[in-house]
Amino acid sequence: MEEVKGYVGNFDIKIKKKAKYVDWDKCIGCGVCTEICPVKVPNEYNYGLNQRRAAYIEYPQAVPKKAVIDEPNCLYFKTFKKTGKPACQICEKGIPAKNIQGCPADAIKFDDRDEFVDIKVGAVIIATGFKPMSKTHFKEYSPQSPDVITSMEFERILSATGPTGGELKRPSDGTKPKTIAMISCVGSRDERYHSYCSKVCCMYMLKHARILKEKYPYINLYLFFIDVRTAGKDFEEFYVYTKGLGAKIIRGGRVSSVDEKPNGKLRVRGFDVDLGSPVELEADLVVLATAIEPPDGVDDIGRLFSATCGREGFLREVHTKLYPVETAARGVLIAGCVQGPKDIPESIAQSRAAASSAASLIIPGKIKFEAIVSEVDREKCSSCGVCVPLCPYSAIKIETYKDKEKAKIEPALCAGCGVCASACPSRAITFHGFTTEQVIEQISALVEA
Amino acid sequence: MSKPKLAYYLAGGCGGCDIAVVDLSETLVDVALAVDIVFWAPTVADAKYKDLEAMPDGSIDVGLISGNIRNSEHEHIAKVLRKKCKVLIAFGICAATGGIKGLVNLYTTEQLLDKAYINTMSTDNPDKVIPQTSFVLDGKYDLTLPTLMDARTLDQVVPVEYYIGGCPPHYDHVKAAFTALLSGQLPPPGSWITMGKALCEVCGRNPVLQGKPKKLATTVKRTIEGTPTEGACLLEEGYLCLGPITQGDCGVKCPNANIPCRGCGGPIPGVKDFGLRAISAVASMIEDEKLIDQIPDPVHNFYRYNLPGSTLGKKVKR
Amino acid sequence: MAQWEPRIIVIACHWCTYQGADLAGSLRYSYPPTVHIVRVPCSGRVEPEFIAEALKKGADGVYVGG
Amino acid sequence: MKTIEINPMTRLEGHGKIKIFLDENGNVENAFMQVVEFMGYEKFLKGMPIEEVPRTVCTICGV
Repeated sequence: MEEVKGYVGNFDIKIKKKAKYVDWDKCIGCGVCTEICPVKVPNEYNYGLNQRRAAYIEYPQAVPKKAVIDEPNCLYFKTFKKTGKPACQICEKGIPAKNIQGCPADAIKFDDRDEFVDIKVGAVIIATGFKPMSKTHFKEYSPQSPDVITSMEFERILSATGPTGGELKRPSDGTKPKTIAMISCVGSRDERYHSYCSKVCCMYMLKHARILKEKYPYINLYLFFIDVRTAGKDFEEFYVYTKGLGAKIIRGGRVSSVDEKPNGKLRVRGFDVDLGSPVELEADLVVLATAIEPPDGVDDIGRLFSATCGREGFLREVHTKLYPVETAARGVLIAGCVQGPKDIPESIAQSRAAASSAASLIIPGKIKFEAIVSEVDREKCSSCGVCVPLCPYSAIKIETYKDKEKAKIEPALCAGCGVCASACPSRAITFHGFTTEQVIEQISALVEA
Repeated sequence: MSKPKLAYYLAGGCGGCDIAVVDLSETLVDVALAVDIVFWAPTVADAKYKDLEAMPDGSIDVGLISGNIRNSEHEHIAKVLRKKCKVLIAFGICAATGGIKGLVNLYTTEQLLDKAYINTMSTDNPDKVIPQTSFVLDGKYDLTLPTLMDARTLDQVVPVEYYIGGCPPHYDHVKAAFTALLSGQLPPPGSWITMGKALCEVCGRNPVLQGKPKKLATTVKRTIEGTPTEGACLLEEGYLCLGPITQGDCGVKCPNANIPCRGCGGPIPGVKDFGLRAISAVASMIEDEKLIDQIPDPVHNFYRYNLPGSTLGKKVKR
Repeated sequence: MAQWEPRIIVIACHWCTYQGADLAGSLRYSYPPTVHIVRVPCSGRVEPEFIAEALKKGADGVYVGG
Repeated sequence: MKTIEINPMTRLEGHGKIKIFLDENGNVENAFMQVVEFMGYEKFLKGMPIEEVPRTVCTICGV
């Protein structure tokens, strides 16, 4: 998203489509380039647990299933930048000497450029998701150990299309772990990082436990919780069932430490309130349920659309109960974890709510506004420009009126806060419904009463 | 038809407004021919108060009063002029909103007299003599002085038809006002005889007039700090120019000389309290609220010309 | 003689302080009858004039909530 | 005692009056020039940044 202009019903949005260096009209998604490319870099999709090539398809289920070339890592571009000469080009031409063929569809396009697409829309739904918190913050849990991983990494390890092809292996030595400890609330409900509850960790830890116990019943599983939060339909049943499978639930506050031992195992120390005593165990693998964080750049997106972020950095809804998917900017809606931590059913419910709110906003073709908006009397306006940077909704523009530049308030953008009317040195801005005279009369009447 | 009669009185002012009229130069000759100046005291004509008191009520067409109302004599003459004049004009910022001399309202009369007559290093006044309203010397010489009061604007003492701002009003502005007066093309009573717009609208430094938005100030500077960028808005640069709040009949003299406006032109019509509007506008133009603590001497900055005419009017003195 | 109670003018933001006052009402909390609330759409709507006017007219205090 | 009061003194900036006391013969017995104006700049300028003072104190007398 490069630029956003306009307002509800009339957004003009400029979108940058990054150069892909593969002609997607020709690419057939065969994956040849992703196999013959000589450059290997950590695979972001698997959180660096394995490697991908510089020519790659982001993930196996990607739609459309098309390859891209990663410019900063591609040998062709690296060499070209240094020497001005093209090099490598294996993805395009193959290695004829070894009888390896290049792209069979002739789709490689090194001269691809960034494209800019302008679209006109009536409403916008922001659903940029979340970011799992990095384990590096938690020195007490030995983040340097490859066998201390986050739940998202573990999820990839369990996945059939993941770095291990679905086989349960320790990242360090590829052996099958016999004892796994999972730790909840890593970064959530923690005043040092995030005071909020990430909401989904308890349940996905139980999900992981269930998958493991059903597949590998002999594995020792220890789940450390502050407390187990299973609010939601059928969630408690899931918990009881998983416990029945033999997953050991340890409640009692935060795990105090995870230490690497010389034998390659990890010592986990915590407290069990049911036993009323400290507990200590040796695990082969430790899984940290790190907090759900707002996605990177959410404040920039919010600023582009004049939507505001809350204290924790998630985009803020206008009202928790009455306007749960609306932002302060009209026509800009939010769904999913960009609004706050939530699980899949909730995200889907919210995204459908956002979609129908957007539809009901634009389908009538007309939009009703609150009458409580500010208006500039341009005869009185002195062109001082004090109001323009002040407007939190960017609703005030400078416009030529009778050969002079004057302020103009776009009523569709005005959210009715009245800041401009309070600041206008010329008293040229009237805030309908709460004029200065009206408020002063109210105050006078109340003081004198 | 006889010539319109004009009276001019300097109350608690400095005479600068009188000079602004005199600055009309050749135009003043035309004005003097067109009107009959019946009273101009104490500066220009030899009229005495008792002459004025003797004139019939309503016999003067236009009365101009410059300076604020600071003592019982000013108040008395203002009331007399109100009776004698059909139209009364608060001429200059002192009469209109209180002026620099209105800053006396920050202190009590006792505090002011104490500083002026007793408590300075250079004063030699062992008996602590200060001016008295009445005094009998040697048992027979009966002397009186007017009573000092808090400064007031003219309209706090008598009803006023029109206001003219400026400290002093620029002679072009005075000319325009006199032309309007003599031709009878006057706005409705209670108005300012001014352009009615802020200094910004005529200021060459205003980026808005070039279609650019005004940026928020990221620093607060005193006038002596640095040199403003040529042609750049002083407020953007942190010089706390009051141009957005002040009427621009002055010809943008100060900002053109790299000096931020302090508001002598008076408030824009519709603004009751210049100081509060100035605080509001300046606060709106500052990027970080922590900068507010750096504003040097806010009371002299925002209320320099308008303390008596402001909502609060004076400091509460206990 | 009844104890003197300061006359306070509260200028309350519609979205937070006023909601808070409303909530206080529904929870049946009480506050002195000398506290008077003026609702504004946002604390950004508060002009210095409002505060000065309230004080000049005789309010003992002004509380701006937003 | 007969007195003559010249109020105001004119053709100058600043307010003053002259009070003359005459004796029985109509001769001047005593005369007083009184300054009726008081400003107070000494006090109210206190706190003002020094660079602002020159353009403030020029209103002591504008003539």
